[in-house]
Amino acid sequence: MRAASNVAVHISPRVGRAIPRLLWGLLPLATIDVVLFVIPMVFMALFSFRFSEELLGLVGRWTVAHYVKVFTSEGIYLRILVKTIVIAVVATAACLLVGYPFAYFIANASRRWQSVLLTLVIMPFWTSYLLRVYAWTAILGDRGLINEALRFFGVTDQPLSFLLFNVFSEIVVFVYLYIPYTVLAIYASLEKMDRSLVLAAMDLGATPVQTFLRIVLPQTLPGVYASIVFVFIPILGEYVTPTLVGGMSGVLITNLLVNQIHALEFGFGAAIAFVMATFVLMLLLGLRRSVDLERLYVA
Amino acid sequence: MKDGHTAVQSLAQELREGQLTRREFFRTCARLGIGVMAASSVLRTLGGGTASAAALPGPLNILVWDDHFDEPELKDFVATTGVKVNTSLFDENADAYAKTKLVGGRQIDVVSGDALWGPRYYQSGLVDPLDLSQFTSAKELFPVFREISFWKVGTRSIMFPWSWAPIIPYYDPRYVTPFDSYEALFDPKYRRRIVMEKTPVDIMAQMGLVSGAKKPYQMTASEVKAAKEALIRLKPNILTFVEQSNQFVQYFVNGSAWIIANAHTGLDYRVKQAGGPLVKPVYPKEGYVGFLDGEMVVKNAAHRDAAMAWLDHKNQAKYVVLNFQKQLRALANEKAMKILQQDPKYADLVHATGYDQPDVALRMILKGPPPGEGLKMYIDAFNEAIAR
Amino acid sequence: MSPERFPRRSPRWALRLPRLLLALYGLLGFVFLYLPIAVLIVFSFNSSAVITFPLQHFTLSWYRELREDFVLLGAVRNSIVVTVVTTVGATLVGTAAAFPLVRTGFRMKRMVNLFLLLPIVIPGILTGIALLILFVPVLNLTLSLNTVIAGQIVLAGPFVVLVVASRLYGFNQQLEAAAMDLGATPWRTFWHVTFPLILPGVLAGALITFTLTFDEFIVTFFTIGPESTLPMYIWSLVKFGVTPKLNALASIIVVLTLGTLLTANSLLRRRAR
Amino acid sequence: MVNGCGGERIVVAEIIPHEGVPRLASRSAVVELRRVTKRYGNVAALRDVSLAIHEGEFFSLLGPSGCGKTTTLNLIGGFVEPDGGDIVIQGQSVVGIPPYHRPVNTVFQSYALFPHMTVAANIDFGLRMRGVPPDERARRIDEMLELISLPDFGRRRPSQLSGGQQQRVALARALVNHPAVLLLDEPLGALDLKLRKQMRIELARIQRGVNITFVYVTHDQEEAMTMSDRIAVMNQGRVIQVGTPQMIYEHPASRFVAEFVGANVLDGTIETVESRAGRVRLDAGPSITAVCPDGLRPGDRVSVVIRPEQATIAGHPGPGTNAIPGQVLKASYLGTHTQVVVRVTDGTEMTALMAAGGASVGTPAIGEEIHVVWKSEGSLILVEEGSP
Repeated sequence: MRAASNVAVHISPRVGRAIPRLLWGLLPLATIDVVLFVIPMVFMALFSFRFSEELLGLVGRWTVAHYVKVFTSEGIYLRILVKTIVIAVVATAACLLVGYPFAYFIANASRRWQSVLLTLVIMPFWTSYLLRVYAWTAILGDRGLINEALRFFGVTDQPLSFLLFNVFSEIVVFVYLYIPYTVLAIYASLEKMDRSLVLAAMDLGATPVQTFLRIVLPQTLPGVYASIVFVFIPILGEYVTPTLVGGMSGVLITNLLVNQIHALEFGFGAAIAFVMATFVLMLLLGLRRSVDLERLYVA
Repeated sequence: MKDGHTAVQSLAQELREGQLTRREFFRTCARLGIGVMAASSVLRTLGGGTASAAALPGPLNILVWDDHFDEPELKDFVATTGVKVNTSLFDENADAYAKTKLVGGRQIDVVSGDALWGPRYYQSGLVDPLDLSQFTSAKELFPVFREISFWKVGTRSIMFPWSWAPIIPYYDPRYVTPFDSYEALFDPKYRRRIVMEKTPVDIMAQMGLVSGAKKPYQMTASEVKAAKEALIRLKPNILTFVEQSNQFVQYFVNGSAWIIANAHTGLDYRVKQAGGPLVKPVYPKEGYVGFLDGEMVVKNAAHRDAAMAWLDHKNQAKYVVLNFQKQLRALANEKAMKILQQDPKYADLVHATGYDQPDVALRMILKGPPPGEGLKMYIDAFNEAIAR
Repeated sequence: MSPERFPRRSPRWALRLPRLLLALYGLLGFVFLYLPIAVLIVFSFNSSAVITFPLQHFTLSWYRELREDFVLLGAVRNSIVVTVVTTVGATLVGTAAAFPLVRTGFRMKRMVNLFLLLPIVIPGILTGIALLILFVPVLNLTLSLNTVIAGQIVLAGPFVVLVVASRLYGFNQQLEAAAMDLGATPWRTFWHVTFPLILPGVLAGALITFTLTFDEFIVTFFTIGPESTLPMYIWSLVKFGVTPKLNALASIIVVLTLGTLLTANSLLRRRAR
Repeated sequence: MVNGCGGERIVVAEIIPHEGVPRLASRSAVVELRRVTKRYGNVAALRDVSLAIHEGEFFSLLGPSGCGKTTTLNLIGGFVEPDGGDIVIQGQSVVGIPPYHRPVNTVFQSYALFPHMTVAANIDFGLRMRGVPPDERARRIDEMLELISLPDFGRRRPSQLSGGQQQRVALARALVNHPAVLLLDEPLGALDLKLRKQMRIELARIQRGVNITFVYVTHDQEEAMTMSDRIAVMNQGRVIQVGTPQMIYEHPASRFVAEFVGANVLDGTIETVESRAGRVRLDAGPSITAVCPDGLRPGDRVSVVIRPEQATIAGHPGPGTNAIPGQVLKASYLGTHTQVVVRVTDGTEMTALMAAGGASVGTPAIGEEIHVVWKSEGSLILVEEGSP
C-alpha cells in the first residue's frame, strides 16, 4: 500500500488524472456482488422473518417464530450448531497440527523440489471433490483398505467399524479436504520468514522447541489465521462430507438446513442460514485485525 | 483458497519468464477458443442432441427415482424422437412434491410419485390426470392397476402406474437372530449395524408402526412425538442413512450392515447376485409400509407431448423386463411379467417378489403425504431426532 | 567455561535424524493426500460392481460403460459451457475491479475490499440458499445453466481480483510513467505496458476460476435447473447408484488434469528457451 | 556511539567481565579448527582447514564470496556440522553439539532481529533462554542499550530502527550473553560507506573493551586490515595465509593474496639470482630486479608483486629502479594521493599510488605514454602457483 501511494505522489499529473476514471472498473463487480450476493442475503434475512401456512407461500405474516424455533426446539438446532462449530474447531486444529510439519517439510526442501512438492499438494484439487470424499468410504469402511490391510497383516480379526460413519471419519475427511489450504498458508509464511531468525535463536541458546514456540510460530501466525478463514469457515458450510461419511452421529447443521430447504421450509431454513451467516461475519470481524484481507493480495 | 494461488503464481512466473508476448497470447487464445468450440460441438453430437430428428419440442425434464428408468430406453427415446431428456433424481416424495410446487411445468414435465401422494399432487393443482387408454403400453398393465380408485379422476388416472413392493427389514443371518417384530431393531447388540434409506416421512411412518400408531401417515401430534422417541431410541443402532436402495447391496456385501430396516422386496436376490450373503426378509407383525408408484404429467408441462411420448415409450414391456432384471421388484406391467415367467432364470423371482400377485399391492399400508401441517411436523420431528 | 556448558553431544547420525523424520512425515503426508485418488483408480479396473475389498479381476468394462453414457457427456458439455462463460466473465470484471483497488485511494476502500471478498469467505451453502431464494420465490426465474453461471461468477470474481491485485501490487508504476513520458497516451500505455505485464496475473486468475468452477458443487446444487453439470451428475451417482463407472470417470479426470498440467508445463518451458 | 567514544571505553571494560584473562597475556587458542572438511553435495566448501584463534583477539576471515569463510563461521557457530576433522572451543571438541549449547554468539549479516519482539526483548532473548534471573536480565539489557548508545530504544520494534541502529542491537543481543567467541558475518555489509567506516572504529573499540574473541567474516580487505589483530585469507575452501595485517600486506604468501590485498602482479621468468635479489624477465618485456626467496633457479616461472604505493610513474626510466612502459588509462585525484591506472605492454593493468605534492610530474593525462617505476627492494618475487 505504502509503495503504491508513494508512487502516486511522484508520477506525472497525466497519470494522476487517469485515476478517478479507474474507479469505474469497480462498477461491474460491485453490481454483480450487490445483485447476486447482497440482495439475496437480504431476501434470505427477510424470509427468515416470514411465516406462511402453505409450503412456499409468499404471502404470510411477519414473525420471529423461526428464530424462536432455532433457539428452542429442545435446544436441538442450537446444539447441532455448537457441535458443528466444535467439530470445525477440532478439524482446523488437526489441519494445523498435521499440516504445519508438512509445510515445514516443503519449506525445507530445495528450491527445485519446493515447486514440485507444492504442485503435488495442489494436484488433488483438480480431481473431483465429490469423488475424493466418496473414496474415503472405500478406505475407512468395514471392508475398506485399512481394515483389509489390518486383517492381511493379522493385526485384527474383526474389522474396526469405528472408522467410518461417525465424527471421526468426518474429521478425517475434513482434514483431508482442507489440509492443502493450511499447508499453503503456512508454507507461505515460512517462506517469507527470514531463515536466519531460527539460526539466531539457536545461537542465543534456544532449543529447537523454544525456537519453534518463540520465533517460528509467532512469525507464521498470519498463516495460522489464514487457515482459520480458509479452513474453519468452509468446514462450517460443509454439506457433502457429513452426508457421505458422517453417518448418524456426524449430522451437522448443514444437513438440517438442507432438509428444511428441500422441504421448502424457506423461512425456517433462512433463519438457520442467517444465524450461521451472522456467526461467520462476527468471526471475520473479530479476525479483521489479525487477518488483513488486503494482505492476501500481497501473499 | 490460496491453493491455486501459489501454483498459479508459479505458472504465472513461468509465463513471465517465457516472455509470452501479447500476440502469441491472443493467437493461443484463438486456438483454444476454436478448440473449445470444436470440442463442445463434438460433445453435443455425442450427447445425442441431434436436432435433425426433432419431431417434438424438447428437452424433456423428468424428476424421477433412479429405479424408474434405465439407459437403454433413454437412448432409444432420444434416437427415435430426437428429444433430449434431462433427468433429475430425488430422495423422497416430499422432496419431489416440494420441487414440483416450486418450479412447476416450466421445469418439470414428468414427476414420479407414490400411491397417496398422487391425490395430493392433483388437489394442489400440480398435475394433469392421464387418459390411460391413449397409451399403447398401458394396455400391457395388469387391469387392477388401471383402475386404482384413489388415482381415479372420472375416467382418467392421476398416475401411470410403474412398480410396487412392500418395504420391510432384511437381515444377515450370520449375525442376526431371526425376528418378527420391529422391536428387534432396538437390540443394543446391533449397535451401528442398521442402515436405512433416508426417507424422513416414511421413516417416521415406520416408527409410527413401532410405537403403535394405527395410520402411520396420518399421525396426530402425540403419535408423531412417540414415533420420534422411537427413532431416538433406534439411533445408536443406525450406522448411516443412504439415498435409495442401491447402496443397501453394497453395505450387505461388505459386511457393514447387519440389518437394513426399510428395503423393498428383492433385496435378498440382488445381494446374492453381487456375491453377498444370503440375507432374509422379515414381515413384521406390526405391519409394514409399501410403495405403489408411477409417473405423473405436470400441469402446464412445457413439453407435454414429449412427456406423453416418454411415458408410452418407457412403459413398454421390453424395457420393463430389463428393469425387473436389474431391480428385482414387482411392476405394474403384466406383459413383462409373462415374458419373465418364460425365462427359467427369473420365473421363481417373479413369484417371490409378488409380481404375479398384483392384488397384494393394494393391501399394503400405502405411502402417502401426512395431511396439512403434518408434513412439516414429520420433517421437524425427524430432524430433531437425528440431531439429538 | 566449565565442561557442563556442553551437556549434550549427539552422534552424527542423530543430527540427521530430524531431517529424516521430517522427510518421512512428508512422504506420509503425500500418501494421505493421494490415497483416495489411488483407491479410486484401482477400483476403476476392478470387475466387481461393488466397491469393496478384496479386489477381483481386471476389467475395462467400466470405461466402456462410461463411453456409452450420454447423460454424462451432456453433463460434461454443460460443465464446459458454464465454466467457459464464468471464466471469461469473472476474469473481465475481476481484472477491472483490481485496478481501482490497488491504484487508487478512496474513502471506504477497506470496506469495499472486505465487501468484494465476502463471497469467498462466506460458506457457499449460504450463498447458494440465498440465491435460490432470490431466483425462485422472489424473482420466479426458471432455474437453468444461466442461474448456475450467475452464482459461479459471484464466487469466482473475488478470486480474480485477488490474483490480479497481487500482480498489480508488485507492478512498478514508474514503467507507466516512463511510457507516458515517452509520449504514449494512457490507452496506449495500458495496451503496450500495463497489460502485457499483468497478463500472467490475469491468466492465473482465469485458470483459478476455471478450476474452481469446473468442480464447484454446493452453489450449483442450489441454483441448477433440470440440466446437470459434471459435479451434479457425480452427485446423483454417488447418491443413488454407486458403481465403479464413477471410479473410471475419476481416473479419466486425474489423467486429463495431469496431462494438461504436464503439457502446459512443457509448452511453457519450451517457449522459455 | 559516534561521539565521545573515548570516554566509553572504560565503561565497556567495566560492564563486560574479562573472565579473568588478561588481554594478550596468554596466547592460548580459544577456537581451534583441526583439519576440517565440509562438502555440500559434490562441492567442497572447506578442504582440510586448520586454524587457531587466540583468546581475546580480533580475528578476520577474509576472502572472496564462496571461499568458505561463512562456512567456517557456521561450523564454529554449530549451524553446520563438519564432514571431517575436529572443532575445539575452549579446549573441548564441539562436534555434534548444537548451536544452543555452544558458548558462541553470532551477529548475522541480515542482523536477524526478531521482528515480532521489541529491541529489549530481542536483547533479553538469550538471557531468558539461559535462565538468567529477571533482575539481572533487566540490568544487563539496560547496560547493553547504554553500551550501544540506544538507551531509550528498548520498547521500539526493529522495523522502527535504521540499519545502523539495527546493527548495534544485533551486536548487543549477542554480546549480552558474554560469549567466549563472538562471530560476525559481514555485519557491516548492509550499511552505507560512511556508516561502515564509523562502525569499523566502533567495533574495534568495543572488542578491545569487552575483551571477547571476535571472529569476523568479510570480503573487504580494507575492513579486515583496519580492525583485525590477525587475518586468515581464504580461497576455494582453503586457508592461504594467516598473519597480522601488516604481514599479509607486505609479505603475501601467494599471488592470490597479493592480488586480493590490491597489489600489482606481473608474470615473468627468472634470469639470474644473486643472494636475495633476483633478475626477472617480465612477459611484458623489460627485465627487473626484486627480492627473491631461496631456492629459485634461472628459468623458473614467477610472479613479481609490486604494491601500489611503491610504484610511481615517470616519463623515462631512471637508473637503479625497475621500470615498465605503459599507457595511462585513468588517473583519479584522491586528496592525499593520486591513483593512476596504467596498461603496460602485455596488457596487464597496474595501479600506482602517488603521494600528492611529491616530486612527481603531477596528474598525468589519459593516454599518455609513461613508465611505471619502482625500487627493487619494494617488490617481491613469488613462485607462481601451479609451477614446480
